[in-house]
Amino acid sequence: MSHAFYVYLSYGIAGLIILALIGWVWLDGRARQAELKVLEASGMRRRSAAAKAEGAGQ
Amino acid sequence: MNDTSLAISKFSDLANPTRFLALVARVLPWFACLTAALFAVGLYLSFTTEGDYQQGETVRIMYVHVPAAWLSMMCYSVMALSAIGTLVWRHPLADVSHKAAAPLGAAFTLIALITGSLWGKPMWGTWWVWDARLTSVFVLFLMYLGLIALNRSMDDASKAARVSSVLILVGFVNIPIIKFSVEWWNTLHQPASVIRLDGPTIDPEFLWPLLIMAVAFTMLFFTLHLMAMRNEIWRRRIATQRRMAARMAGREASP
Amino acid sequence: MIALFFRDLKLSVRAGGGALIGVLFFMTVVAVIPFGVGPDLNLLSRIGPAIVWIGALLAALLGLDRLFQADRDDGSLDLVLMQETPLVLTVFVKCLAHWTATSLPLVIASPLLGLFMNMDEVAIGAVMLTLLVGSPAITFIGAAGAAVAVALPRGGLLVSILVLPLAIPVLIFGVSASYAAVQEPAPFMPPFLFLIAITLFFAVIGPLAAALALRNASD
Amino acid sequence: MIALFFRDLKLSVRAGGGALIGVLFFMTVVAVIPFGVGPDLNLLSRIGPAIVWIGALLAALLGLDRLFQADRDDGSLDLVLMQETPLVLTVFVKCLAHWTATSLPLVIASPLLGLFMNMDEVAIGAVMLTLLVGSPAITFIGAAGAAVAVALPRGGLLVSILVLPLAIPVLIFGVSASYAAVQEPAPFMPPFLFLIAITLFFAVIGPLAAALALRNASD
Amino acid sequence: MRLTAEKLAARRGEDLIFFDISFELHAGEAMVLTGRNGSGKSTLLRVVAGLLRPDRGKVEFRFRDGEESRPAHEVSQYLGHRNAMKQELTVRENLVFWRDFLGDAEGERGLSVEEAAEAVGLGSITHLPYGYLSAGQQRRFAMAKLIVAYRPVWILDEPTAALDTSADEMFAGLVHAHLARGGIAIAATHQPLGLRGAKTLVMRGFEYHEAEEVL
Amino acid sequence: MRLTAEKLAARRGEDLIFFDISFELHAGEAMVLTGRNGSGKSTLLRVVAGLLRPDRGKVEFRFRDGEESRPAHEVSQYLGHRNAMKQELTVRENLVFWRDFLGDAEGERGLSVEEAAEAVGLGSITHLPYGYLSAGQQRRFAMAKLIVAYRPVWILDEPTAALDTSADEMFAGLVHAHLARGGIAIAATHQPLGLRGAKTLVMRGFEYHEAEEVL
Ligand code: HEM
Ligand SMILES: Nc1ncnc2c1ncn2[C@@H]1O[C@H](COP(=O)(O)OP(=O)(O)OP(=O)(O)O)[C@@H](O)[C@H]1O
Ligand SMILES: Nc1ncnc2c1ncn2[C@@H]1O[C@H](COP(=O)(O)OP(=O)(O)OP(=O)(O)O)[C@@H](O)[C@H]1O
Ligand SMILES: [Mg+2]
Ligand SMILES: [Mg+2]
Repeated sequence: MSHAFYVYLSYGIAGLIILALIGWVWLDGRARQAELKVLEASGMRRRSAAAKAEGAGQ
Repeated sequence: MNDTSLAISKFSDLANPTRFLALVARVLPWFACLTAALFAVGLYLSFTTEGDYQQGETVRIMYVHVPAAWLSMMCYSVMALSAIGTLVWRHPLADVSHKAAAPLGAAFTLIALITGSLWGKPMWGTWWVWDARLTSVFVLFLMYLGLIALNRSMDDASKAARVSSVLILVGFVNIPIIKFSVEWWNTLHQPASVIRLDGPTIDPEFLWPLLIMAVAFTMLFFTLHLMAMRNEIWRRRIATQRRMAARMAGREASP
Repeated sequence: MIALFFRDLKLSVRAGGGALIGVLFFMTVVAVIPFGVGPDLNLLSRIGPAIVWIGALLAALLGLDRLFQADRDDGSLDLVLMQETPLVLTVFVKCLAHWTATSLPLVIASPLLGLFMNMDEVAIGAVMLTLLVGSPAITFIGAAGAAVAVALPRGGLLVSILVLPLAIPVLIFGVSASYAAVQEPAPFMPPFLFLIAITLFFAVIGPLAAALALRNASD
Repeated sequence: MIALFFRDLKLSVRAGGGALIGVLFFMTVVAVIPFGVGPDLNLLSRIGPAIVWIGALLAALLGLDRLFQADRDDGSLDLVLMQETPLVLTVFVKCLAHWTATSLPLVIASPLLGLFMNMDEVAIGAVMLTLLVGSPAITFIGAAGAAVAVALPRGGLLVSILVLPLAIPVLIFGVSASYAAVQEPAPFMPPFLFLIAITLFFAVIGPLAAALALRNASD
Repeated sequence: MRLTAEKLAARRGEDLIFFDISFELHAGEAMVLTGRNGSGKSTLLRVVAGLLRPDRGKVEFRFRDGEESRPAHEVSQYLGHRNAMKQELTVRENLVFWRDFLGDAEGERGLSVEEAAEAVGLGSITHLPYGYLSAGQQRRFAMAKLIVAYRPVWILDEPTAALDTSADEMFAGLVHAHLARGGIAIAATHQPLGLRGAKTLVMRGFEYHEAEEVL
Repeated sequence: MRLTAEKLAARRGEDLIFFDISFELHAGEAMVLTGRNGSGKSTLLRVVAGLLRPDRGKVEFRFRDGEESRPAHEVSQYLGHRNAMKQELTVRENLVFWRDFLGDAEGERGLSVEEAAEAVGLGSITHLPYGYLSAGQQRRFAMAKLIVAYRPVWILDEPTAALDTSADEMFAGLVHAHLARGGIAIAATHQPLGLRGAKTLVMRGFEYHEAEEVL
């Protein structure tokens, strides 16, 4: 096989792995942000409730 | 009084990661742009420079292989530094840092392994030999995977961080072995020609694209590392908030 | 029963870190070999099948001895013993779960390792096939040993005398079938069929013996 | 400390059958290899030292993951962690006991296996000597892995994966010293001294890392 | 429906622990075993649960008015000194496993995992790994196991060890509900369990005497 | 000689279990920890025993009139939920091991194994393997461990779980003898321990209050 084949294959595979890596980190971040939003939407109420409960406990 | 001191200390606990998140948000776009630009220049150079008289076209594999190989070791060093941070200062950011770096390191090691064997086929006539350099890199790859597996199999994040930092530090012996394997054992693999005490011995024709690609890879690593750390911090916040919610629900149910 | 299967699977995956672990383990073992025998590719490809089989045996041994001990220590074994479902079946299912969690990944990963060991395609196929067929036998034998370990607080010695010698025939037929597939004069089928027979035999005997030991063990 | 040594020794002999299972596994490995390389006695004796070393390395893994887990499960580890005696020393003594119970028998059995592999006297002596000197290093590295396993509910394969890569240098120097003793040009001393150095190095690093991990894993 | 033990004797190793123990329990009855340490309470319970072979005598469970007889251990749930739950799994996974593995006795319905967790007063933490719970919380969930898979006979070995006072009441409530449904319960204990109308059997090593019903 | 805990706070996983707990115990004093299940008793004891790092605060042991200070865990014996004895060894082997391994605190003498076995009321069975004992007998021998190797501070987590009533008295006797000798004891419990003049600390999860000396 020609040398060019090896060159392009290695660039290709390296590119693929890097793209997969970037994609994974990116998507992971998106998913976490979405979860955080959901929690924030319901979480504000909980946190204040928690503070109240603690305040009442003292 | 108790309440306020608790609140403040908890706030300062969060302060570091919070400040870190703000910082990341600020620098990340710049890092990303810089990385892209460096890759553009690096790739352009690596395809336009002359081939080697000995190795012909395949020398271009070097521009991917060598930076990836360097990064695989640098990433481990970053993890080792973070591990010290975890064990000595017990800094939560250090925990996050080495946990986030492990998959990145594994990926770069994989690239070095694959491009290396793709280079080996035309140069040495075989995909793989069990020589010291190649095997020690393979061992590095296994160690990355082992650390990932270890981290995944414990769900107390801070304990997992502390325990795996011990292993990271013990495993650090492998890095000098990789670096100097070509000198300690005579192997098929190229001896170092760039990073050496008496200056690079490589032709500047190849040096420039190599260096630019190396910087590009390094920037890529740091960009991804920052992003992965940010993800990890978010993940922990979510877990904490969920647990808090569950606890409070329990409190209300059974007063 | 299905619940038991999945619980055991979950336990070994959760605690050990997943199916990845088996493959990783195997790769580590194989990576160690060339350091010993040297990078001679020819030699490597010759001992390849033997190494892969030894790796499988080792993987089965690591953790197998705790198959019932873990359940005894937390009291689950008592509840399991009280069930109406025949105990043999329960033991069989536990063996299957253990095999799925530790040996199956090895079977699946074996082609990869064959490549590392520079084996040719036929040899790789043969090793994979023999592993698939033969490795359950090791698990079943091991289960009997594990049950004895629970039964006798000081049964440790007995276990090793019981399990390994019984496992050797499996190993030998597995390895020789793999070689027969590659080396010309030797026929592949006879040792392979023998391997199947051994596995079937132990699939019955192993759980039976284990169930018997467990019944007499409980106190 | 001496009390700890003898208790651990007693436990592994009484409960685990430690010594025997290691030796049996060792013999199994050595028995299976000839099937791979065929009846070529010359070749066998050539790869003999390597096989014996690999067998010893793998056998050392059996049971290693439970080194601290057993103590954790019954609460002894808590008391041990509270002591004034430096934890490193305690770990060191535990390692010694484990080595005596499992690796020493291997060292003693190795000449027998050397005969199986058709090795000559010098080679057998060299293998035995290198094993004696090198195998403690494996135990010490293993202790670090075992300490990590305390944080895990179950150790098993994961521990071996973490330990094996680190054990590779031991294997390399052990094997090359054994070969050097037989093959003329190569000098025996340098790799042998290196092996000693590695063992000493790990005798310090291993218990240190294990102590560190134990301190951090306890909860 | 009744559980009968006839002239039971049992050995541990070579030593005779007790002999000639008989009792009979009808639907809705409970029995409390007491006695000093090492007097054989756990041994008796393990015999009833079928985990130890009695040296002499037998334990039987008859239902449909004595027509049908089954070995007692097949219709029992046993809660021993140890909780039979896996540290590595979450509480829910543990409970779901036991529900699926044990199944319900014919024609009966155990509670759902959530209801059972509510019943032991820990409704909100079924998602935690079992190993993360305190000793008392672990014991409570081990009790929840009793109600996710229904069995007419409960065999309980020091059920309230590690429980706080509010949990003691919770436990008594569980047992009373079980008895009201026609169940049977045997419990070994050192502390008062607060069971109304339970029989008492005092283990004395080689002797025994069956006390009258106490409050 | 005194044990001081200052503003302790501890986490389990990520969750804060308690904070701002302080107490001081002088030679001859005992403290009883109570509170509902999961309120953090065991966690506090593990912090005092040095097995868990406190999130904030510190525990210290001062003696020779405050001149010398040592980390508390080095002068303590800890008896947790688990007994720290090996099933495979006999009782005597177990006890001898702990005596040799732990050693005595300076200038003090623990009892011999036989005397200790007598003291917990089980003098005649030290030759049995530990795994052959009943739950209560195992717990008693775990206590015998406390007196074969003398340490001034005893940290006890539900010491009387599984003990019968006569053993409860035996236990109270042991602790009183220890206190009379100038020792210190901290015990978590759900049952009355019968300790005269012990302080009480009620764990409330996030709050706490230190009650007066109770009988
Ligand atoms: C799978 C196989 C291979 C692996 C794992 C591997 C690994 C590595 C590593 C870790 C480095 C960095 C070393 C350092 O910084 O000192 C490196 C550098 C290098 N490799 Fe490879 N390599 C492989 C195959 C090859 C092949 C086939 C060639 C070419 C014939 C090659 C040529 C080079 C060159 C020229 C360098 C740069 C050395 C320097 O200037 O410092 N490698 N490789
Ligand atoms: N290993 C652990 N990891 C995470 N959380 C834990 C762990 N152990 C206990 N916890 C949590 O810490 C809290 C306090 O537990 P702790 O064992 O201190 O309670 P306790 O007062 O001793 O209760 P009990 O009376 O039931 O023994 C509990 O809510 C429990 O869920
Ligand atoms: N596995 C065993 N092998 C041999 N003897 C045993 C075993 N388990 C218990 N024994 C012995 O049997 C006797 C009765 O034990 P058992 O556990 O039934 O007592 P118990 O009444 O439950 O006591 P406790 O209140 O302490 O739980 C004890 O004297 C004990 O030594
Ligand atoms: Mg009992
Ligand atoms: Mg507790």
